[in-house]
Amino acid sequence: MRKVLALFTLVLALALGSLGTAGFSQMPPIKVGVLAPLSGFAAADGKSVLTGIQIAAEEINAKGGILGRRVELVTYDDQADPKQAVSFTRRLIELERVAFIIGGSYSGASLAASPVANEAGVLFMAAYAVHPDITRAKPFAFRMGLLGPVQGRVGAQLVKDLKLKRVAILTIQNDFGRALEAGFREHAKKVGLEVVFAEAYPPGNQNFTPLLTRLRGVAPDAIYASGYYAEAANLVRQARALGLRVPIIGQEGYDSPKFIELAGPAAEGVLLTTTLDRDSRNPEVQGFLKKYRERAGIPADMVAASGFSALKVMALSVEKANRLDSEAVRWALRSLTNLESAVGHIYYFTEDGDPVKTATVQVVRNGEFRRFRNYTDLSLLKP
Amino acid sequence: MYSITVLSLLCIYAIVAISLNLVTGLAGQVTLGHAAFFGIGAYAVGFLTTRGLPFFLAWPVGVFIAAGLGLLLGGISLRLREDFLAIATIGFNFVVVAAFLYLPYFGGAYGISGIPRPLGNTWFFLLILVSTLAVMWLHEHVRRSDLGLALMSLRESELAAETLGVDVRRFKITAFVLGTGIAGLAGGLYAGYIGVIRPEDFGFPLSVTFLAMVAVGGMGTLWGPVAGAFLLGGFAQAFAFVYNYQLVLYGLLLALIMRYRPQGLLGRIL
Amino acid sequence: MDWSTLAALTVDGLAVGSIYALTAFGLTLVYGLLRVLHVAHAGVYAVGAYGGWLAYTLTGNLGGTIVVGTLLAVIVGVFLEWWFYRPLQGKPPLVPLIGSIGLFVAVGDLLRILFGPYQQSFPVLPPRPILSPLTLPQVAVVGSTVLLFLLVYVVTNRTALGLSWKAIAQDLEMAAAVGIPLPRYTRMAFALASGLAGVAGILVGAYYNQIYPSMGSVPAYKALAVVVLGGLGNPWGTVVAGVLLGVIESIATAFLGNQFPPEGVAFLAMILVLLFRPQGLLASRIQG
Amino acid sequence: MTVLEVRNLSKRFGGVFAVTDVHLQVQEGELLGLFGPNGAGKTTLFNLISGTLKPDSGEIFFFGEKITHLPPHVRARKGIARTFQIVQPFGELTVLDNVLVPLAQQELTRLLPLRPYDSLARRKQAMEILELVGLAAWAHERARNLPLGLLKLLEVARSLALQPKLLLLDEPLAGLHLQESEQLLDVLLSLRGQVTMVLVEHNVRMALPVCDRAVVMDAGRVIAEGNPEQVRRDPQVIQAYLGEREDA
Repeated sequence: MRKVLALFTLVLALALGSLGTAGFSQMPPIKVGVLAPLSGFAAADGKSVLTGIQIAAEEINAKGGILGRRVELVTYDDQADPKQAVSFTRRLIELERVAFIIGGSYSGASLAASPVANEAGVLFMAAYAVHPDITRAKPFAFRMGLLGPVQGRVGAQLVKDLKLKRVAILTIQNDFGRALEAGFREHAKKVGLEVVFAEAYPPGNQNFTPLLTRLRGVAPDAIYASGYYAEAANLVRQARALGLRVPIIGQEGYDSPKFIELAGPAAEGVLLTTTLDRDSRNPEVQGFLKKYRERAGIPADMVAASGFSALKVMALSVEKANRLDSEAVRWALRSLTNLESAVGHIYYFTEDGDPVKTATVQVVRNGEFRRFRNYTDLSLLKP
Repeated sequence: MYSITVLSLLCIYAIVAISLNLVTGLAGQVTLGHAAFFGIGAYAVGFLTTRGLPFFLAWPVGVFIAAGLGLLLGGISLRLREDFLAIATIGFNFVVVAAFLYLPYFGGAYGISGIPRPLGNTWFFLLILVSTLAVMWLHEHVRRSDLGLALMSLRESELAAETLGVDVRRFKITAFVLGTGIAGLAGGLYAGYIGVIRPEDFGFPLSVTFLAMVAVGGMGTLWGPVAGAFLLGGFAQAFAFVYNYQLVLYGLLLALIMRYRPQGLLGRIL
Repeated sequence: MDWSTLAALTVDGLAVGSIYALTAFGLTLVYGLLRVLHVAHAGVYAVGAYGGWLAYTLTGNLGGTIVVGTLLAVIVGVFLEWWFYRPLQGKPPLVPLIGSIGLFVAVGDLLRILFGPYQQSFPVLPPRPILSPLTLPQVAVVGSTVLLFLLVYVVTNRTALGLSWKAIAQDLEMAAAVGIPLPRYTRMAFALASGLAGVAGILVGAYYNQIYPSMGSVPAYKALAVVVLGGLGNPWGTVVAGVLLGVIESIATAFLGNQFPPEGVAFLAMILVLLFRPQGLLASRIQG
Repeated sequence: MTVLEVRNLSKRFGGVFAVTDVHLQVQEGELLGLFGPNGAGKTTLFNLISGTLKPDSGEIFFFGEKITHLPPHVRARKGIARTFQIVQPFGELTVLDNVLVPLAQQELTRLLPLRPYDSLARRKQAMEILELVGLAAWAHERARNLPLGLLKLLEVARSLALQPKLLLLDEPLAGLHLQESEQLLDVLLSLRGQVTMVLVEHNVRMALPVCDRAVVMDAGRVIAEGNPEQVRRDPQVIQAYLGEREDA
């Protein structure tokens, strides 16, 4: 019986192997788990991140895969829901036996998934979720994006560097917004900015006119407003319609071609802190931007680039460790230094698994994101 | 572990569905705010255990608070009938979620993460399983008791019930306290299960899901809510292979079942 | 705050409130006739927005946009009445409610599958100032709402249709007994409700320059609150409540911001209204 | 002995007086007929006596005890039972279970009455009552499946299960065929003397002769009172109601 089974397995393996791309060895593919919110309220980001990850997988496979093995993505739709994320993480680990997991979802789902993966000793790489607890005290959990507070700090530094002083804060009322606000306020105090107005608004809010009307009354020098591109587009449009001409500083939530499309002319001149620098001369970035546009038909956003980079960095770490063992890959990842990714120059990963990396400020000019300046100051960027 | 993980969640759902059935199925009080009580149980456990209180002390506290607020909602239910009650419970749900979000102690938008699990995975699953069986037993015991008869009588006709000696007000409140307390119990288990809770995890959509579990399975029965919990709770896992169409199928399932089998899959009532 | 600011906020609130009124009107009309909470109404609203957007991107014609969007919404709404709500008449209200929520979810996700998850821009109404502080979108939204409701008022007060609706809303069995053909009239009510929702969807999409698959989520529950404040099943009460809510929201947000949970406060108010003034906030029934 | 006494009872709905300054006494063992045209306030009066409505003014006494503000379930436990003009069955429950509800009233005073509701003793008691009204064969049928005539019997059966001292019958014969009416009337007459009854009935021709005493209401007021024969001849009554109706 056992012999028959062994023979059967062999035949199956041969059959499957011959189906794969020529050039790959007969080894089975490496399965990579992907969690992304493909339906529900976060579906737009889910689609972006998945596309980014798919491009990375194709790129890796075109270059011979990881350790000579093809990369195969196993994708589940967690709907940005922690409950689904937990079950799907276990499923990826136990049924699909994935080598590692890319978390392409929001903070809530990633917060629920990362301890599960960590406990099972499976590497988890959050592509763009900002909550600090996703990686904190979890040796197997890493992050590709900027931590919320770090990005908030960069925003405050930008205000300072623009030689502006009185700033109004508008925060989206969720963990993303709160993390940014905390970092912004902390650094604002340090560099001597004056917060003259602070308000929060619920996610999905469309009408900003009332808040902006009052904001206009305090005549700030700049507005620091967090939110995702859909909210941001309304915010910016309505601010300009009210005659607010001061600089508006956003962050990576704005980083989508959709922001420019929805906000229209009002988007011009808006600054945002993010990690995808369209004017980078790094071929990694330019190659990704080009491939994404070809594949998706629209320009890439930060979320897609983060997914792309997350898989690329994981692949690199596995290559460096030269085996799939999580412990070995983890140390390989931690030993990566000065890495050029599509989402910034990564100096290194901290003990918690968060990247210390450059941030970029992009400005909307002629309907496109352009580099305004880059931040490379380590004291600012360290978590 | 995967099956235990999924089953744990399904059992927690089953507990909530059964608890909701006590209120809506047996006593006929439609509530669309049950997630709030589930959330209260979860927040109590999350809040207390992350401050060092052992799970088994925090858990009953959650049940107690949930039941206490259930008393309040029960009081509200005395003044409102049917649609008005349903809408008021929606409002109640929003108010509770707003409290989670705005009261400074509950972590605001961050929620509470790093909630410790009191037992190992297997033992914790056993705890959930035993709780589920206990709640199922309780449900059946209530249904066959004078209490159950009183609840069903007020569901069928409040007017007749009260003129036949049933203290309608008291039994409505009893149903709410019992149902919401058990929802709190399930919420406590959920907090330990998931480890991270945020205000939006207990919003109105979850209340809808709970009510849908009861309605799809079959109201007023024991196995109806359990089946509904397993069907709707397990839907995402079962249909993961068509991930792009999961949600639309889910919505259609609800609509089709209500359209062609309004009494629910296992229900006889209607 | 000065008077011009207050005036600007009021205008903003009127625009938002108009949209509430347009959406909630249908909900309350349907409730009055069938005693069901038609949650999928918010899905019809999204369908209208997408229909309008599709027509606009294909033809660039404003009239076509409104006609196509409204028509599509009416078709979907009437279909739901025929296939879903009518057969479930007489069942406990919970049954159509749950199914309606399922339909709402399905419609939203279907839109995502068909048109993608991203927000789409819908630049029909560029935010041009017309007569400061008025802008083109505000004028368009408030103006079309007033026009539509005038039309509806005439229809419901000058024709047999409105009279029959009133009869049905008051006593369904009695209306049937005196020979009012219920299915035809409730179907017409659905057509009107859905048409208004479709227009509301288009107006919202244009007002904020974005439409997206889950755009019905907020009106889905907000309309409920409006309907309650206006007195469940009382259409003109709902219109007043919707406009009022828009203005109050706008002014309250400007003055108080979100220091208190806005939804929490709004729903707390709703519970209190239900408990102490279940007939709605308005003194007497403003039956249309 | 006076079972029920109503003094100066008034109830308004909006601006409309449904019951105005009504006085009424019911003596032990009698069968009192309560008549009057539509909208006379008969059902409102029943609702006030059974407690489902609260009066605006006036008092109600039951065996000398003031019960004006007691909730309906307490009045039920004291022995006031009633049936409804529009039947109110517990539709999803079986006929037997319908009767078991009032039989549970002792247990229901506990905080958590968790004993099984269908103990053998209680089932037996319920079956006896069903025998009495002739519903025994239907005991295990769901109430909603019963025709109207049997539902009216069920209402009586449920009321009897309260072991009432006063039974308020709200148009028990309405909507029934002749045969059903006779069956129900037989049941009621068989209770005569054991239970004090107040009968509201539209079918005056059938009901009036069996009453011991009759009270006639019109527009919320009592306009006549006396034995059936006196009432029948009362000109006010004839004008208000009887004259035209009896010929109809």
